[in-house]
Amino acid sequence: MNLHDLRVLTLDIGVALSAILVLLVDLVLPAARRKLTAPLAALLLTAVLVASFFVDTTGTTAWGAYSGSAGTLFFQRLFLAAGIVGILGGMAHVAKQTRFRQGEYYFLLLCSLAGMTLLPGVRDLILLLISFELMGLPLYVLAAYEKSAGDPQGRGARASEAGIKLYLVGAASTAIALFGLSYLAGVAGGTSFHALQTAHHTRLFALGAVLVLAGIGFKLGVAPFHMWVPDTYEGAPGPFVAFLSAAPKAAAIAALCAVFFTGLGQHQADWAPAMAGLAFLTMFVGSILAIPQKNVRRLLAYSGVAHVGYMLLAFATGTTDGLAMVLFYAVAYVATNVGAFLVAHAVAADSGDDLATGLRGLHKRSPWLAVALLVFLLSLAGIPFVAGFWAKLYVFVAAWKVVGPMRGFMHVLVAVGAVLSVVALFFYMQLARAAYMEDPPDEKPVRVAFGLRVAIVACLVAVVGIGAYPGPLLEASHAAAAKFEAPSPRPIPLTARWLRMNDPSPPRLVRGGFLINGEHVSDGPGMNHHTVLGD
Amino acid sequence: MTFTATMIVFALVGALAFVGSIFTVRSSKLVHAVLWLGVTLGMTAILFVQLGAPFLAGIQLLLYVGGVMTLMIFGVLLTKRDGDSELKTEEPSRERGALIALAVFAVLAGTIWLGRDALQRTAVPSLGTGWLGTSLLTRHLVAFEALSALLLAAMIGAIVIARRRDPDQPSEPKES
Amino acid sequence: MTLTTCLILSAALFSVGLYGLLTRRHAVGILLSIEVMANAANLNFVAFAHYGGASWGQAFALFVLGLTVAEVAIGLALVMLLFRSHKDVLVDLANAFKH
Amino acid sequence: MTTPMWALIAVFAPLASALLLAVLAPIRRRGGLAAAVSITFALASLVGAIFAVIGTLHAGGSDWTRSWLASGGALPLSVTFGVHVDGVSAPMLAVVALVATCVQLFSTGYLDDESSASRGRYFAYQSLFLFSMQLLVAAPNLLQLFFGWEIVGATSYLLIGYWYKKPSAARAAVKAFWVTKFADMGLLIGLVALFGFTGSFEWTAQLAPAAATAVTLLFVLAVMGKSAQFPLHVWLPDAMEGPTPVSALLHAATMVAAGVYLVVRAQPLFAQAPFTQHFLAYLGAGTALFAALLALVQTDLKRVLAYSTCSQLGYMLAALGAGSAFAGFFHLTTHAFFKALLFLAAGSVIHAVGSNEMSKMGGLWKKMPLTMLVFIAGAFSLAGFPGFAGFFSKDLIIDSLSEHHLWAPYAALLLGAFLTALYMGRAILLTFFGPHESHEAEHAHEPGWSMKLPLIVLALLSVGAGFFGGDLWHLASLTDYVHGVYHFRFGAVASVLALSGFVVAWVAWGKTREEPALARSLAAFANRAWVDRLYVFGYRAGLLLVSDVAAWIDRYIVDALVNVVGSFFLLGARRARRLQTGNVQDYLFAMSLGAIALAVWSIWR
Repeated sequence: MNLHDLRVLTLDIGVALSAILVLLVDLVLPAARRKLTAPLAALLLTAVLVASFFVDTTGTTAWGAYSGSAGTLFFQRLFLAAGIVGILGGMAHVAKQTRFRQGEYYFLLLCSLAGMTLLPGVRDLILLLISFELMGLPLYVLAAYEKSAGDPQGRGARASEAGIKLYLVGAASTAIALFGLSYLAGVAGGTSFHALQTAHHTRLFALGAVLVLAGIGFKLGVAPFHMWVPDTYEGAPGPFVAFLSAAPKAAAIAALCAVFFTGLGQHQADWAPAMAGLAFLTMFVGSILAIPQKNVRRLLAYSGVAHVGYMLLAFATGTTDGLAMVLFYAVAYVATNVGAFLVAHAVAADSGDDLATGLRGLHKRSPWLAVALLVFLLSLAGIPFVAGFWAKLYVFVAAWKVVGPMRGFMHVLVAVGAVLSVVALFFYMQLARAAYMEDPPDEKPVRVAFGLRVAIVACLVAVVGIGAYPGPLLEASHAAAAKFEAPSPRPIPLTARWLRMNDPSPPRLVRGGFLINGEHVSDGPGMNHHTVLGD
Repeated sequence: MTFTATMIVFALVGALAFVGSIFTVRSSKLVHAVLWLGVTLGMTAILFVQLGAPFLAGIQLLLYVGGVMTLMIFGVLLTKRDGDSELKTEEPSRERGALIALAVFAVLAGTIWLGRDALQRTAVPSLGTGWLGTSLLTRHLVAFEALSALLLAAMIGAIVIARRRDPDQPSEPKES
Repeated sequence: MTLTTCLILSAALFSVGLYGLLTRRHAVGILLSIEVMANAANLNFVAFAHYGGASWGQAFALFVLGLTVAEVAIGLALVMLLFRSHKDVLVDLANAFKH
Repeated sequence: MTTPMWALIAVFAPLASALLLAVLAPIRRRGGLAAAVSITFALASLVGAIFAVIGTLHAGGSDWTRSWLASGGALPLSVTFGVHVDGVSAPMLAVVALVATCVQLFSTGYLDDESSASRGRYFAYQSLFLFSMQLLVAAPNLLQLFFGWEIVGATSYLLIGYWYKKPSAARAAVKAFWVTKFADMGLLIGLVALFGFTGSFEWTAQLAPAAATAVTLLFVLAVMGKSAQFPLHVWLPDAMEGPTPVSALLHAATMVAAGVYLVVRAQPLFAQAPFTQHFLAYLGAGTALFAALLALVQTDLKRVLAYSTCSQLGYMLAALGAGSAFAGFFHLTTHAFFKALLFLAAGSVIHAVGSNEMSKMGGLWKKMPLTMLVFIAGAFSLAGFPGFAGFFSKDLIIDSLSEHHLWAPYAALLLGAFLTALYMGRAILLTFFGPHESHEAEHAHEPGWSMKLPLIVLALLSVGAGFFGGDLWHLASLTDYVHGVYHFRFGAVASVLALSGFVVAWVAWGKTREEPALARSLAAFANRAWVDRLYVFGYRAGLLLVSDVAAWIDRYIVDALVNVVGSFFLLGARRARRLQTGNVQDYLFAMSLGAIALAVWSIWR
């Protein structure tokens, strides 16, 4: 691996180093200065984000296990932005509630981000598993971050419960996905995506694929793997939920793109119908169950579930166009959802009330915060001129244009999606009504910390900007989606096939490549050595 | 069909692993369950040896039976309440669980059995531990590094949430 | 001993683990069940490797072992936390979000 | 300045006003100033629209569009944004701006009891509404039209619910929102389908016959909601809870007209779908007759006008269904004038009497002679009294139906014309003649000039606009959408019907305020025919909604349907919520079940 290879991983390494740096700085800082770790973390991430515009990260590295492209960059920038906004939004809360554990908080957040930035580029199942867990494990800890001793009703108790639920369901889904991975890799005869692309199609392979889908579906909050979502969102620390509800979901979308689009693109018939079915169920469950919710966070949790359903709808098309719409939707969703959660958090942090009643009369207390909330709600509901409208329209258009056996079903799904988006309006309007048409309990303006304010404004700018001029983002998502396309099916290289059948002597590592039965396989970019090691 | 020694060992060890797993999930005393898990993992290690992965078997014994199980026993003992040795599962959930488990087994085994022709592969001698090491430093290097980050994060995360009081915190913890 | 028998054995182990996952009320018990499931996956990996001819399966299993250790560490820490806040580790009693 | 530039002013002047009022709170909080700003910009919009009309008269239509999105990728999703000025959109811009200006001017007097902050809010909404309506009218493609359509819906929600502290107003706003929103779904799916079939959002697209039928039927769903056609008309009578000027603007002249306007615009698409056109003709004629019957038995003056609006929109859609776009469009413009006039005049009466009920009015002709005069002018125009504006446009519609041999709708519309004269005669007699029925009616007086001026302007237009039909016809040049050219055959039959309607009204209500036997038996018949079925239905659904038998039965039926659908979702949600027990093992159970189902489905598919 030469320097050229490392360049591909610049952003990932940057995030990981930032994590370590934050931890080290936290060690040397005196207790009173601990709150400086937050701006430091945000600054480091900003530096990485800026670097992403100057460093060329396209290319394949680690013997084909990782591949950087415009597609990975698209996601990585999204994660970095979400991370920065998440840190800024949570600064005040973390400094107040967990004063003595701030450095670790940001360290874990950055570790999770490092896992996310790896995900879109993975081209190997082992790396996929590890980066998925690198993303997930710190989140379990962060969900339970607000601990308290002995009070079973307190905030800490709820956080611990949120954490253990997230953990148990998460670990179980990891085990299920792991089992699926074993079938996938086993039938394909290798862990590289190239092996998946060329694998013979068997039932066991399809079984593995849907088990992996179930595992990723858990992180994504796809029904029926969504049940942890509202509980965790309700119990975990407020600003962390804003991050949790957006970035890991986008990362899970990235994983879906990598595994199912790049890796299993040739086996679309295996997963596309299942994905469409899940899309239907998820849209339906999310929209309907949001109706009776009184707690703002739970309501937004279910609405998030519904939005994942829309993304899956576009994903199930299996076309590059559909994927582009998924990417577009993901960006719109992250900006909108983080914003909505942050507003809800800002109000709840002020009044200590997570119920929708807490938003009452927000218009009179803090008109700008109310406007921000309204814009986010409109975007979530898919009303024109904000990001959410384009996202939904594009998803519907992509789904409508599907050709092939799924065409009729997709048309039905578009109709169902349209109906459900009207149902969804119901609960968004409830929040808007509370904020605009009811009288506030008191006229005191809501106190919003500086970092939180910056974060909300950033989300607002993104939502309105995308709504007013979606062109550039649309082009970027098209360009990114094209990079996830699986290469056209190629026969398994001779060397690999031969190696799999009868292997008299193990290949020997020699200078600049490998020696297999006297045949030298070069270290240059090509398929051969991947298959030697991976397949 | 002739019974070779390998097959007999496989059958015995496999049966033991299975029985161990049953007791792991059914044993009413949690400490016993942990020990039964040890049996399962140990038997799996023997299977690993049979399947040409002795190195992995060693790791399994060291890491699991040595480390994880000790941790688990600590976990059980530290969270023990008085008079809480009996941990009965509720009846309805037991039936429900059994039903699901059987269904899953039926689906998995059915799929394997239906596709058994494609699984007719001959055993190939392992490429050896050196080969494993090479792959860790080449193709799986990034994953290896990510795993080390993951272990660090897990360690710090576990410490952060498990410790009773944070350093620098006033002696009597009063958190909100 | 063929690949098929190995796979069926691991499927059985996996199902038993799933049973435990659904019936254990003690959080540590659930952790144990998850270990059984992960172990089953590992058996698959090694078996496929043995009958496939390449080493990827062993590498995968090695990574899974490392991963499981991390998971158990976090899991036990969370169990301790739950115990401390609820004085209990029966997961169905930790139920503040019943709606 | 080119024509499109004037149109741009017409569209964006109200937006500037809305933004100004939204951002500059000091202006908004001072109600009078906010009104001045809003009216000034509405006037600017009117001036822009008039110049756009003049430009179109001289040089024909033209476009100003900018590419908003030019998407890469295989999906050719390119969207333009701008204004499309032609003989249809330019006059429509002018009509909307004119009515909006009149209504805003009227509102300054009507809302003088409100606090100035809340008046500021009202004018901000009004400006936003005008912008969205103009955006819709000037849209160069269906996507932009959809944008305008959605914002119009949202602002109408705000305006209907202006008195949000009044529970009935809040309920009405919610109901209007839901019913129209449900219908809007049709437009969204239709748009997606249109794009899926043709790759563009143009209304001149060519489609396969089946696709054209499907897309246009989806559009018709949206039209039914927006233009209050049976059975989605339920929201319109309730929406009368808003301030009366709002009713005049939204529920008479502009917003409800959006549905008709959509059909006029998308006429090239509808022309490819004969089935949809037939459906539209029958739907429109049916609603026209049905709503006219209901208007006859209302006691609330605004509700009479509301049902009359449903009825008149039915006329327009029937004409469009017959393929005569011009007849529909012409009636759209004249109706905008006289219905706005009627609502504003009614508003003037309501402002003076303090009640919507006609039983509280009576004998007002002495106290409010001007209001009476303009109201009668509007009523004559609406009823199609010979020489008034409505006469020309309505006869053209009836004529076009006979031209296309749609005899059942033709008969329905003729009967409707008689009923229109009847119920308007009744409203005039009950409101302005006979004895004073309340203390307030005795002491009523004419409103101030800010309210009189719009009334006079609109009255002049209601009387005279019909004579410009020929000019509008040349300007709109909608002949290419219809087969053959229509003559203004002044329908003697229709005139006779209208006159006899007034005569019958005089006979029935001229001497007494008692409901005559005819009307009573009509109401009683309608009640008896539906009551039994309603009880069975209500019992079965477990929703015993029937509490007030005197209330209107049709609304119960459709209300019940709305409620059943609503409670279906609510009940379903409640039941499903029970799964969310908070117990982690239940979650794991659901997960495993899902995984099994998924596995089985993908393997043994």
